[in-house]
Amino acid sequence: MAADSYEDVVKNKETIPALEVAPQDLYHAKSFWTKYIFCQDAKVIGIQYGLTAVAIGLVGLVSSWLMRMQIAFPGLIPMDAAQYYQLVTMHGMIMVVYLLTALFLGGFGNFLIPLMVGARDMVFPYVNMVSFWVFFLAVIILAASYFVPGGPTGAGWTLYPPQAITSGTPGGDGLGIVLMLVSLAVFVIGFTMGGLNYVITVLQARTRGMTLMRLPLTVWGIFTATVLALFAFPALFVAGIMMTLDNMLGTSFFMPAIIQFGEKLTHEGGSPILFQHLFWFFGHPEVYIVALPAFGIVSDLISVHARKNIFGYRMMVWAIVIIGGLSFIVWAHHMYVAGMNPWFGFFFATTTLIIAVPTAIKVYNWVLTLWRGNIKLTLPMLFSIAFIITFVNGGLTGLFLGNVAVDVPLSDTYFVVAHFHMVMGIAPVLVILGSVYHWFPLITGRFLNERLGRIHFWVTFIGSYSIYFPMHYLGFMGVTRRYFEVFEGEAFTYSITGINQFITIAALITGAVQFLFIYNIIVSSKFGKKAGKNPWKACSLEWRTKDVPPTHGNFDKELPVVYRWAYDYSVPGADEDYITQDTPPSAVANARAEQT
Amino acid sequence: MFVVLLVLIVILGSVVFHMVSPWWWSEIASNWVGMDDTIILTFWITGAVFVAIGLFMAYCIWKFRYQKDKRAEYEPENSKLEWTLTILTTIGVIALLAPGLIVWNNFVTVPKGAYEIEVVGQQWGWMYRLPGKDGVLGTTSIKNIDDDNPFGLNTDDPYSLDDVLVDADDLHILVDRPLKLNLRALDVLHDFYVPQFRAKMDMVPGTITYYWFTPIKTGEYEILCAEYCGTGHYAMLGYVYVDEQKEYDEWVNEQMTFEEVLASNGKSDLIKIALNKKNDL
Amino acid sequence: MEESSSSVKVVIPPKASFAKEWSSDQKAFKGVPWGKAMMWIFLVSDTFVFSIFLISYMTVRFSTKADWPNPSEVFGLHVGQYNVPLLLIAIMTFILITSSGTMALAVKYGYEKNRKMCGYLMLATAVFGASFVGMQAFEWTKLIMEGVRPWSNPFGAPQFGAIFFMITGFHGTHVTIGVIFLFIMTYKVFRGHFDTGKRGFFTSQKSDYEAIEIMGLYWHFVDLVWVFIFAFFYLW
Amino acid sequence: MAEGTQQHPLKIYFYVWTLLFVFSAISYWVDWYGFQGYTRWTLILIFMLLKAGFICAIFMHMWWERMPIIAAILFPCFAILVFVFIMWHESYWTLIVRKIYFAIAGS
Ligand code: HEA
Ligand code: HEA
Ligand code: CUA
Ligand SMILES: [Cu+2]
Repeated sequence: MAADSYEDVVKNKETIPALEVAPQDLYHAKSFWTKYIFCQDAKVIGIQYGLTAVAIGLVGLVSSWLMRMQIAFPGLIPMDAAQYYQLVTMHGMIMVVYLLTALFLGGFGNFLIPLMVGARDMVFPYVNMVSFWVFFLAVIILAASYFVPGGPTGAGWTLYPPQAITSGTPGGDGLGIVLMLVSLAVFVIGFTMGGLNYVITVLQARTRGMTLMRLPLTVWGIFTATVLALFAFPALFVAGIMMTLDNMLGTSFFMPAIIQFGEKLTHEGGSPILFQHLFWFFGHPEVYIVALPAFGIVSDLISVHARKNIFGYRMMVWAIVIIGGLSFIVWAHHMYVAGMNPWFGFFFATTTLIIAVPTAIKVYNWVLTLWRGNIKLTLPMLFSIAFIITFVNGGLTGLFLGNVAVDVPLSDTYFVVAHFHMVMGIAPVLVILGSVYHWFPLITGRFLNERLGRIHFWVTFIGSYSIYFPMHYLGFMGVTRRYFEVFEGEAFTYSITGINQFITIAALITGAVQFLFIYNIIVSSKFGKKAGKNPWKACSLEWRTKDVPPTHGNFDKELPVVYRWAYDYSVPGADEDYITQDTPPSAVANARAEQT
Repeated sequence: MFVVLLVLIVILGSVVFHMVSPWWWSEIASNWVGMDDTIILTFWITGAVFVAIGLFMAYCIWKFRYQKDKRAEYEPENSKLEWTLTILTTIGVIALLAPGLIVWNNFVTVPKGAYEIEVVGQQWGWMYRLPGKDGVLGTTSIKNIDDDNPFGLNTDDPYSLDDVLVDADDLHILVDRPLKLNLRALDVLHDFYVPQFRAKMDMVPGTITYYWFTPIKTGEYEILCAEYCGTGHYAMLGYVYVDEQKEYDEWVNEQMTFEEVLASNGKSDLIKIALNKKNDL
Repeated sequence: MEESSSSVKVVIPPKASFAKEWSSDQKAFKGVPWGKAMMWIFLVSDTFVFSIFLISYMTVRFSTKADWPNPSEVFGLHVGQYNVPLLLIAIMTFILITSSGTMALAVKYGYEKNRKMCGYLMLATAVFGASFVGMQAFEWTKLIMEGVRPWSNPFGAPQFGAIFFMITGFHGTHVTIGVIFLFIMTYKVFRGHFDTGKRGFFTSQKSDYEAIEIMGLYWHFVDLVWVFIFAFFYLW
Repeated sequence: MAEGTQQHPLKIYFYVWTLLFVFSAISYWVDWYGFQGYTRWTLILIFMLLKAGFICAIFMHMWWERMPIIAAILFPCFAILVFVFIMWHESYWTLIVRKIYFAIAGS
């Protein structure tokens, strides 16, 4: 057919490319139920995901308070070892899977992808809606495990067998572990439905002129993370099934013959290390699943608020893709001291450190975007700066752990805890917070309160940095993680009580200020300052909708046509310091043409 | 320009904290100085990168702060700069990795002269087994474990009879002799970890893992279980005593061999079977 | 909400431009409808599920010291006085391949909007599929009667039973789901939904023969998985 | 009608169909005949891959798809191959250790 019109797309001529994607026939809500509850609008689904994730996330947050209280002031809050381990486990699992994964992919993914690629909705809104409700069910199952006899599982979020399904572990011989596994399986099913939608929407439903290399990095981050998730979650799913069978039917996939408390169990010949491989084949991509969206979003925040194009866009895209690809062949760096075939250490240490190179490129490009920018220190910008610092810090400690010989003394100590909180517990969380400030005007049409926001930022950043930076040094001393109580015996050179108390107090304050943030969200959504259209003067399409906040169907009668990348800030010759993606070249005739 | 100050404080504060922190590793008591050295090297390289990035960022935030009538520079990419940085980073990575891999190679290859001890972990305590006079540990099986045979030794294994069984949380080892630890678990994962020795390895039920080291200082060291193993994980402690030969021998002599254990339980028939096997050899 | 002016065109770039297609706008997979692309990606994800099942099977089988039963004996049948190894499995294999063939033809006639042929072939596929499930049920019953359990079996390594029930069970579930949808699709074909573009009950999307092709992808995938299970579990 | 539909002659389907039957028959015969060792495994693998290849290429029409989608489908499978390779070594390692240290079957 019209082969020349294809050339037009490539050459960025002003002619409007032919429409390849059939107009989407959206389902129109007819009642309260289909409008707000079983809604098929990706934006509403995104908000539903977000609220559910934050709600269960608060359980994780409160768990961390209780844990910290026990570590620093044992006995102040009555708790026994079993309860402590239940808190640790639920804290870890909730934070990683049910909060961050669901918030980034389900929440931000649903809200932003269709808007940013210029689509009316996800490609299969119905499936998308089901996806949320399945996720919701997973959360309910997870929450139910608090109420069964024996309580939730206390197996550690890594759920290593045999310990996870034996009676020496809280919840191990009751329903706790079963509900956890079922909940995860349900989560995977629900996520797959949503994830397929995000992937196909990005690949097959972009608006005219929107090539992959014109996508905002936010979309690239979420998209790649989703692809990772689609290929990594199967490992968790299968491992979960097999562990459930080991537990319920007495099969021996992961269970060798063991004798526990003098009683011989009937299992025979299974391999506990197999589970660890499966778990980390999922687990390592998983940590990038929560990191890549943060990478993408923060790139956009920095670019918008520094009024400068993101530096090295193409490198950024390739870095995301390469990190995603490599993340499937580094998993066993979590198992250096797990008793696997020792020769794997060489292979996995090498791949692990290789992955630092594309990550480094991303860091360089963020700071180089600041270079010669015109930096507005708005709240999203502040959070982005904080992100860079914490991420670099955490990433660099990752290099300690990735280097196999160095991991030997540090593994299973608080150094690891500090590493992953720095790089996962605060860096992406800071991005989430920043992006809420950034996109709140789009979601509600109002700004969040600036004063409260500043307080929130300062306390969160300084607080969380002072929680985790000192924690590394506990790790150097050899303080082991997952200890209900550390007896200060011969092992340590110096008392750790003081530092632990300091950390706990910092954690309490940092956690508490999040409630200020939530208060801010609630109040500002009603009484905040009106924002108007495109208050940050951003280029990307989500700000170019007919109404703000965008309504069902997102755009006006015609979908926008895209003529440039999403980073045309401060283009020489242009009147304004930004040119939106849908501005045709003729409208900004004097401006230098787009480069990429 | 509060933010610039903040960034500076965070960066420099981290460095200062690092220098004055009293929380630091205990003095090393094994041959794994290479691990410490690699950590120090990593500290230098990553520390330099951390400070450099932090300072650069602080400078940018200060220098390029928002001015109404100014425009940012328009520079989509600069491949020369990007490639230079990439190559520098790669060099940095190689500098970290190479020594690390060498140390790891030492760690997984046990030297010829090493003697062996088996460490057994179970919820929530330790047991040890020495190979006895023949220098070989007998084979085991979970199925053999009962009150008379807590280690699950195979009675039809001729090497098992002289194995020395230590059913206690404390272990004595020899100073300056390379030692290979065979690690075995009876129920769930554990991890035999002494901070001063630096080395650690999980013990996995259903298989045997190992590591080796040479203790270089006599003394008393605390054992921590480093792999989560259930409710009692935090209390799974013990002591290692690094001894000179004399004290070590005294300790060994106090312990019972498998043969003695069997005899004291009146299982002389089993001893007979084992001895016959031995004679067959 | 209709796009006002422009009608849908398929912009197909010159064939040899792999990079260009990736870097083009609107669609990375030119000419591939949404549903089909989605099914493909789902199948890749599902490939991971089955691969990991098989990898786990490999790992437990190779690392156990117990003897692995010889599948061609375990799954053998007595026919008269002869012991025929793997007889039922062989029949199941042939049936599944046959159903794959009918499915492929159904897709072909679907393309051609040949309602009758498409419908009959779909029906045949569904019936073959159902008979496969039936034989699997027979097979399970037989093994259970012989004392094979997920936790133990009389022939050797206890994982044999566990792996068998788990993998064939998971595959069987896929087949069963496939059969159900095949019947639904058959009904829709015969009722002419795909010709009139009637809206689906759940999805409220217009029905289209595209659905037959998507169904086909799924069904062939189920057959594909069986090829691997046949080789690795029954023959190895 | 849907975009990107394809028309193929009936012949090719019957041709592949027959081939699949033949390959299955041969794999079955490998077992029947009682080949052992490497011959057996090579034969099984070859016929498995042939069958899988034909199903994918012809029945699932991958042969006629455009390169981007083929790449997107096949590329992730490399991760699986790495995983298989690693677990293969891992399981032999476990087996060797078990054989050395645990004399009685099981564990
Ligand atoms: C968002 C999550 C996230 C991210 C992004 C990372 C990133 C990295 N992680 Fe981390 N990690 C976790 C989450 C994450 N991790 C979690 C949750 C755990 C523990 C799970 C558990 O056990 O419970 C863990 C544990 C963990 C371990 C196992 C420790 C153990 O249990 O013994 C290891 C070991 O290799 C590791 C390594 C790395 C490396 C090398 C990176 C790299 O990707 C980092 C790359 C970044 C940089 C390197 C910084 C930027 C680069 C520069 C500024 C350039 C300068 C660089 C050079 C000179 C080379 N991590
Ligand atoms: C994203 C993941 C994440 C996050 C945010 C956190 C947050 C915190 N974690 Fe968490 N932690 C884990 C993931 C996370 N953790 C994991 C995976 C483990 C391992 C579990 C295991 O061993 O099995 C672990 C274990 C762990 C331990 C080790 C326990 C042990 O080994 O014995 C400790 C101890 O201090 C700890 C403390 C804290 C504290 C004080 C906080 C916080 O309270 C810090 C202060 C708060 C913030 C920085 C802000 C939080 C913001 C939100 C929650 C989002 C709100 C969003 C909106 C309102 C939009 N955590
Ligand atoms: Cu034993 Cu932890
Ligand atoms: Cu990792």
